[in-house]
Amino acid sequence: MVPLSWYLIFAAALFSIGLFGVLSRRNAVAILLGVELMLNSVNINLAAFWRYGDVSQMAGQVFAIIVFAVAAAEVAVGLALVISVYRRRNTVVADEINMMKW
Amino acid sequence: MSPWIYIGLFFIVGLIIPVGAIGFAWFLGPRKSNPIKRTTYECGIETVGDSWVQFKAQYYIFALVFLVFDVETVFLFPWAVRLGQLGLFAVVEGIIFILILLAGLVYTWRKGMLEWA
Amino acid sequence: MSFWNDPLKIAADWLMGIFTGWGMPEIAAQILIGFLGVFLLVALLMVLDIFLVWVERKVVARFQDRLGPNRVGPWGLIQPFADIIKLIIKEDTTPGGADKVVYNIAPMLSMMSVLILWAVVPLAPKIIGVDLNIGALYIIAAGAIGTLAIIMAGWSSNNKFALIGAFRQVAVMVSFEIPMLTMLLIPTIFAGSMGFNAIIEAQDIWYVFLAPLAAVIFLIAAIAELGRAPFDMAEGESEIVAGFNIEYSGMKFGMFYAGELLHAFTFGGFMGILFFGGYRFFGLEQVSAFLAVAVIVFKAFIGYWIIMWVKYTLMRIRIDHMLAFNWKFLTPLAFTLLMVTALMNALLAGTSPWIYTSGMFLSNVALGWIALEVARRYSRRERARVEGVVTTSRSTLVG
Amino acid sequence: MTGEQIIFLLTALFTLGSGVMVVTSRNLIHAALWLVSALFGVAVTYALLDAAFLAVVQVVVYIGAIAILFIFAVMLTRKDMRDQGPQMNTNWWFGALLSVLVFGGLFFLLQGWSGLSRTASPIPPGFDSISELGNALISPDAYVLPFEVASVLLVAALIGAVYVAFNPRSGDTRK
Amino acid sequence: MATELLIWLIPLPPVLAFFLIVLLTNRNKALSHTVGVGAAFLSWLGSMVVFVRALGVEHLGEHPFVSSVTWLPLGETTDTYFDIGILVDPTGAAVLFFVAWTIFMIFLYSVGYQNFGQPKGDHDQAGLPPHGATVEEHGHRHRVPSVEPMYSRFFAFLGLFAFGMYVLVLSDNLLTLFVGWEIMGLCSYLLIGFWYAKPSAREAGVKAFMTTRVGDVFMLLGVAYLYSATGTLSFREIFTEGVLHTLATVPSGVLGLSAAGLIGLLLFIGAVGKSAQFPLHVWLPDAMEGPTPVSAMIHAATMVSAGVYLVIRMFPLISLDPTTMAIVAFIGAFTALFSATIAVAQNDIKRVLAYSTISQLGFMIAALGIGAYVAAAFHLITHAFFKALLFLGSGSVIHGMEHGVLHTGDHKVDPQDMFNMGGLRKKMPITFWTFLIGGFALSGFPVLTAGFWSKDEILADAFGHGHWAVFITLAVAAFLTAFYTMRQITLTFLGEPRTKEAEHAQETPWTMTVPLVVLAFFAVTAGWVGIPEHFPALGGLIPNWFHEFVGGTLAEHPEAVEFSIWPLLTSLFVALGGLGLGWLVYRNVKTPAEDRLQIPVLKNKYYFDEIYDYLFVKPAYWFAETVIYKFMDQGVIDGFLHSFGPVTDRFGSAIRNYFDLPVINRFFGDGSANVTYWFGGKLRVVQTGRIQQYLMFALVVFIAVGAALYFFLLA
Repeated sequence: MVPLSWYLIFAAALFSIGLFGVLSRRNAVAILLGVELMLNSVNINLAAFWRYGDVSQMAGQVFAIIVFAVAAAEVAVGLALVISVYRRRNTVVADEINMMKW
Repeated sequence: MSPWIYIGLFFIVGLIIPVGAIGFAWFLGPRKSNPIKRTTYECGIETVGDSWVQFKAQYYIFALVFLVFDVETVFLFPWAVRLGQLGLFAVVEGIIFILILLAGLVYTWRKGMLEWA
Repeated sequence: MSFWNDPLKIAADWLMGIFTGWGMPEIAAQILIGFLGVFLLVALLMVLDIFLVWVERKVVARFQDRLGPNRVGPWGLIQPFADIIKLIIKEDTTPGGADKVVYNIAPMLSMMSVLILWAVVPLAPKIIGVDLNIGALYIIAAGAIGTLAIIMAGWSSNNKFALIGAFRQVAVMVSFEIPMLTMLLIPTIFAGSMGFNAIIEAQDIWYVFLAPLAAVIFLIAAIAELGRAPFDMAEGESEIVAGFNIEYSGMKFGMFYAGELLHAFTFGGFMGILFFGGYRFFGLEQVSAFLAVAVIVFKAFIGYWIIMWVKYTLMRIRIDHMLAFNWKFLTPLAFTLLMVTALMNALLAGTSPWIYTSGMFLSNVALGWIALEVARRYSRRERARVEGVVTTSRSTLVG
Repeated sequence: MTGEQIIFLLTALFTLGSGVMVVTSRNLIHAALWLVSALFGVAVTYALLDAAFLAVVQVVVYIGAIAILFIFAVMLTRKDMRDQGPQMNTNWWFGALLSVLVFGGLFFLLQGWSGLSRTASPIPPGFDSISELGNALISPDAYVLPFEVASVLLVAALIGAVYVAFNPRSGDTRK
Repeated sequence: MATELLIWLIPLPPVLAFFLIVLLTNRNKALSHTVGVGAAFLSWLGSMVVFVRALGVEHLGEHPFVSSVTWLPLGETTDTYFDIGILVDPTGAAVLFFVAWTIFMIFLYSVGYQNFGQPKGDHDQAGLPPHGATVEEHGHRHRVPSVEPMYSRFFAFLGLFAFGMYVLVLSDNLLTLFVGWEIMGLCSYLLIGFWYAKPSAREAGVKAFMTTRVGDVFMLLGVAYLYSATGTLSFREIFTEGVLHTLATVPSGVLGLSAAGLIGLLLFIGAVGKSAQFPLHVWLPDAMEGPTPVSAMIHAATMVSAGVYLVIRMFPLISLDPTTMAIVAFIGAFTALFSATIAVAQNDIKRVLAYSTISQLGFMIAALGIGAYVAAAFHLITHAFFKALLFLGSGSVIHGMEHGVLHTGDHKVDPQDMFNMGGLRKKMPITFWTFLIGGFALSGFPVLTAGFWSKDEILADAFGHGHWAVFITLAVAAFLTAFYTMRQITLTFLGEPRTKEAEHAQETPWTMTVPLVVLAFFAVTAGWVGIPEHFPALGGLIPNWFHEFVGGTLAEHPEAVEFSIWPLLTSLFVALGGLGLGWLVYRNVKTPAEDRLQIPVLKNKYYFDEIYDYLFVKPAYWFAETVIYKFMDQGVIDGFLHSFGPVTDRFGSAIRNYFDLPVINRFFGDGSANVTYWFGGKLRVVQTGRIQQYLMFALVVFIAVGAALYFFLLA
């Protein structure tokens, strides 16, 4: 039987990898890819806590499904923003999207 | 034993068969490649420019609408499974859910985003 | 329990005895047996696939008033094997500039996405890979992998036409996935489960009688999902040469081609399972598991034949019409049908099967009729708008 | 080490490896495809956790929809970033440092937690998680509000995305 | 309908109106105001029914109307929830009464104030006050007021605001109270900056928002502390013997206060922000940039009352710690006097009222600080009526003056400057009489007006409990109040018109005058419910009902103070004396130059804006400009390399110049500037506009704070 800690550490590692992507990639689309990884790691935790807690309490799974919806919304809007910026400024480099500086 | 083992086996076998077939063909077939053979085939004449053409935004729109509906339908599956036991109230909930969903479709439609051209 | 009723169990027990007799640990033996079973099923499918090539060519020939393959073997039965040998010994070229890894993975994924579908197909009451309680969603998930394979193939070929073909194909596939998902919900509502075995068990009355409209919509969506005519966007020869697989040749092309045929056959099977009672046929499935398998294969062939019939009868629709048809007609209709079904299901709960069935049937027919009427009105108006000039000139002539 | 543990470790390694490739691939399409494989690994993890529904939904939503959307989006924002130029910003080392710190911090916190060595009790026989999920989603004393709000959220996302990306006022929608 | 259910429903119509107007009816002005006023009417009706039913309940204090539902599940156990609920106890009922009346009246008044029914302006645009329209009638053109361009939006905001206030008043716990509190904060921002194209209005909105935010942060801290200390935010659960006792005895570790004292103090700071008490009073006068109904609503009747209401609500908690009570009393008394002195020197008719409001709120806070719970509640209610009346009256005056301005066409004349008015009593009789009543109530004109009774009660309490300092301060403030009120009335209404505009002023439409009359009625009668029992002649004619009723809220029924003639005499003297002096001094004043009280220090409100500007705003700008802004585009390494050379160079020249130049010159001349420059160079990466770097900073702070919290709190 796999102990709970394995799942949690696995999720933490995946989260950190995603975080690295978010912090370090130049391309805005790649940043969103990193965000996806982070969201997934959260979902692993939710599912693991569901399984290792009281199975008849569906909160973990329900939350995970809500996270799916949130992830979908995030991707839809995030990519739309990237495309919008690309069409106006012809760039997808996050560093160059700094109009909101002030 | 978990039924997922069998699903895993199907994945493995499902990969082994095509890999085997392609590998077998690769093993038996001749390998006399040259640059002419490896040129891109379009419609017979030399290809012009990059293959990475600019796509129209409509592809993204359709994928977007699909994504939203896909996720929403996923929500509906547990609903449908329990529908028989839960009576009219659950039905109304689901119908509200679907109507909200269709409102998004109508918006996109009215905005003219579902037009291809 | 006899071999005729549950052959898998008997065979598994027998093999188990042998393997453990060799000193193998039980769990390893179980996995090995599972592997052998899966392998056997997949191998049979591949053979069936080869046979399907022959069927397809024969049928299309008949539709087009030709003979089809008739030289190699009796009725040309050996022809597909000859084809396969050709494919095997053909040179395996990879276009320059292609992304080699992705390019080579794509056909495998395409084939795999079809083969794994069979994990949840119940061939007989006890002959099923996995009786997953989410079977209906599983086939969508497998379809998602197929979609991905197409986009990988198109992108990695480094060919404009392949890329455009892949994009169009994917746009159509994902679009039609929505009505398909929605129609999968309807048997789910009736059966109260997503598992295929449960759906079949619940079909004392075939669901096609409960929801004929759902069956029709599912068929249309399935054809589009398969990428067959009239929705064969990938093969718009006149526009994009041959779609996403233009650069593929040899066995890799063979994988796409065989995948497509098997996919169509599989969806014929799904039609049979979801709407025509699966392996059930007037108690025949109780007699022997083998009869049940025969029933479902027969139903799958009928489904496959219908798909072929549509394919060779209708011409290809333009992509914009295809998408407009889906988003502006099929999807709203599908969701309306879902709502109506859910509502009727709640309202008619507890009534006698006859009332339930006729109520469902009539609501389906009525909804279908209303939808067609709306569409007809709309297209009349549209036609009048487009041909407005002509109409007015004619009326002036009359006047 | 049991078979389940071996499968878990393989899956985790596969997923993490794919994750690393996602954030380091130069080619964005490759990154997206690596994302697919990482997400597939996550789906396998769900299967290991007996969350069948989540596993399949993961494949349907992420591989079937989100990955496609990513690939389309990359195709729509072409030429800019392809393979040339650095893919990491100037402070990438700092990002890496922070990520390691976050992981270290999480690891440290987890270590101190008492519930860590918890093991799962077997799923009770006759327990149908889909059915339970359906109950939870639609019974009024559970999660019916999130259920409805989710649809509002998604519709809002749809409308927002359509508006943001393709506002007719922002110019030619085709280019 | 069950009373509890009715109470639940009271806040709903305004918020529904908000959504209806915003989403559906915003194109149609008539429909929008029908929806808005209708919603206010429904809430008013519900409130009145609840109020009447509350009167009918014996011992409402022990058996208030309560109802609650679970809202947010907390933690692992299934039975802990944040609840949302309603509570109407005697105080709540009394507050609900005046809130419902004033809100409804203000809604009605807004219809007239925003010129409904007038033509569209010639060159009006959204975000600016309407400029007037030209109409042709009987062959000649004349100018009339034009309708507000964002008419519907105004009613939507008012609706949301009313929702916030009702939520706040009816809530049975601090969390939902805070929600209503913040909704009002948002609405005040939106409404003060309603004419957002006016820079002054915009800045006033931001100022109000930011200043109250300072208080709100403290309040939230207080709420959090309270929750962590008691595990509940529900009033009824907090105000039990056991909980209060624990809170009073547990030390907080800050300033030697008990937990109750610290919580009370933090909550009080929130109230200071909301009720514009010293030192967070600066936003309220500026907030007069908003439309006048807004000033009446936010800055007289409801929102600023919210702060006092919070203190009244939390009185059992706050009163536990004498130190906190002393601070409260001091702040209140000081504010009362301090802003009364400022009010004396203001010329803008609304600003006078603004400072007067601050001052009167100070009275209430001071009353609470000395433990005069009932007196504070009483004054809160009477004040709400007469101050709303005064604001609406001043709006009516301004409206009349604007009419005159449109007539003469001289847009340079400020229609709010009292020195441009005079003699309006003949032009606007209804406004004059109602304003007079309001003014007299504010001054505490004996016997007749509500203000007299409530203010007298505060003074009597201060006297009776021996708080001499508070008593004297408040007496002086009351004197000044009467004085500036009379000054205002004299300058505005009495004498002869000082400008042509004032000559052409006109009475306002019925939608504006009806609310004035209604509120005037209450400004007189609201006081009669609280006449002390031993008052000469009148005492005992009407029982001191208010004291019984509201006092019943507290667990220990407060004793009415011993009647004494001295505070009464003081009241009489300060009210009549102030009024008389005001009239005598300003009878003949024609121009600001003749006004001897235009002392710069008062005129400039003790330079508080300037002080704050110097203390907080300038440093912030300096930090942003010098430290952060100037070095936008380079990375840390780059910056270091670039500054390395200059710094070495500077170091060298510093050694050289050490012998040449005086130490002072070098230090103050080059050195400090360069150090600043160099220092800024190090820090400039903070603001780059790059999302990822922001994220990194956020994470660094998060990790640092998280680690610190972990080690200090858990480990």
